[in-house]
Amino acid sequence: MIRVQREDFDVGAEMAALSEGNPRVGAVVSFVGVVREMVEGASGEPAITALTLEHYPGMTERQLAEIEAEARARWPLEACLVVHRYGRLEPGDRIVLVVTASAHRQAALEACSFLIDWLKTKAPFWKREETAAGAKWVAARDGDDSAAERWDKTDEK
Amino acid sequence: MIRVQREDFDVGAEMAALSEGNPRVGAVVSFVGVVREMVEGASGEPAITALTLEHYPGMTERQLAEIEAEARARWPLEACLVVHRYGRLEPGDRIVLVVTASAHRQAALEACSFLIDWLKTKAPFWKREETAAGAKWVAARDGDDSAAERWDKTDEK
Amino acid sequence: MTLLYFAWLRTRIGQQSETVTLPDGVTTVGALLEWLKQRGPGYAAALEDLSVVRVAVNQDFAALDHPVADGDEVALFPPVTGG
Amino acid sequence: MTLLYFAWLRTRIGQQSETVTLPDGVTTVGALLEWLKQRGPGYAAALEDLSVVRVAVNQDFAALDHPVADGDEVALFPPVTGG
Repeated sequence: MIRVQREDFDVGAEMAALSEGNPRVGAVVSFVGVVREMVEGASGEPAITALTLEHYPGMTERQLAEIEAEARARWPLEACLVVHRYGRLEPGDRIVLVVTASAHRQAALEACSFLIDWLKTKAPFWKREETAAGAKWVAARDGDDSAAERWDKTDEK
Repeated sequence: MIRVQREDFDVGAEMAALSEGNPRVGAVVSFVGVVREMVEGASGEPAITALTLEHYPGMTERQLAEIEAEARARWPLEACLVVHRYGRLEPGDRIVLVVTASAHRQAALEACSFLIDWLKTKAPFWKREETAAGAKWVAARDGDDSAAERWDKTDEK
Repeated sequence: MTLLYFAWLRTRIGQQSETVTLPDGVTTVGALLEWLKQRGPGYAAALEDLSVVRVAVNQDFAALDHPVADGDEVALFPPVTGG
Repeated sequence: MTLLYFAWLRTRIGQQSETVTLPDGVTTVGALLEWLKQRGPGYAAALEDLSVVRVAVNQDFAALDHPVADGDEVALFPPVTGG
């Protein structure tokens, strides 16, 4: 299940909903991305005062659905949820939620890790950071590509 | 932070508490273990009606604290929580919660995975399953040992 | 063809979307980008370094040799930074 | 010495804890287990297969050659199955 929305989400409620009534679920894993106040690895730079997430309505939902289908094909998941916010967010705000539920912990953990890695390189979202010094578009990180690439190895799972 | 308790826990509240007021947190990962109705890989066996978790008061807290310290030594965590329940639980009930918070998703994801793997082989808890056919102590799984051993490799992270 | 621009490509080109009719000979993503570059200084600035430009044709990522035709929805944007 | 038993070791031995005075010569975990086996059929049954018995001395996991002394808290239990 995927959702792209402006509103915040309730992590505990979403996790409970994914396992409720399914006697096969033994492990539920969640990842929550949060807006940090600090610029990536730059101690001298000004603090982030806000973040605006732009997305490509239509393609975003489509790409997230494909990423979810890929995770379900690779791991025996009982349930799977990706919620990604757009619009203006402030430090401390939640940006993204990934939840995976499986009979076994390894499947839930690996699938959650896979989903957030793939989402970071394939889902059309763009961050614009505001600081006291002005606003700028966030540049993509090489680390995100390599994190996603490790799932390309056919023997990964 | 570690807690051993009879009561249930509120996943969303625990996760929020770990990142609240800390501007460095960019990723919060949680693992929730849930009582399954089915016996491990045995489709013909009777469903589990209840589970009783026995523990070793004193040593349990001590081992969990050591496991947490090890995770904090290996990954740059901003916060870390392990809550493990004991007593009688029913299918669908939550057993264990692991939450990790870090500036970076990889650290939070890996540390969460490490904590649940180590906890499964080092924390003194024992499960007794009740089914319509009677009660029996759950045998340890070889898979748990090998899952924990992959973190022994000194080059792991 | 519908063209969509996102993030700094949108601000440099100065609009969010436009509808164009492809000239003869523009049948691939690569040819489309070369043609767009000629349309004005905003386009030229936005498309100066193609290593930081991603293209989607009908909402799927597409390489430079991917075919394009009138009726397609083509989007140009920088590498994604969600999550 | 305080001895603690957990899970099926507790039910086979028939008690949760006991206080014993070590005889001379019992100075390691291994010697302690051999001595306990002689204390009755419940102990012998519980300690028949040591590959499924784990030992903690003063709340830390201990191997067979680990020293033991009066005053220690020694716990016997099966491989753990929490999480």
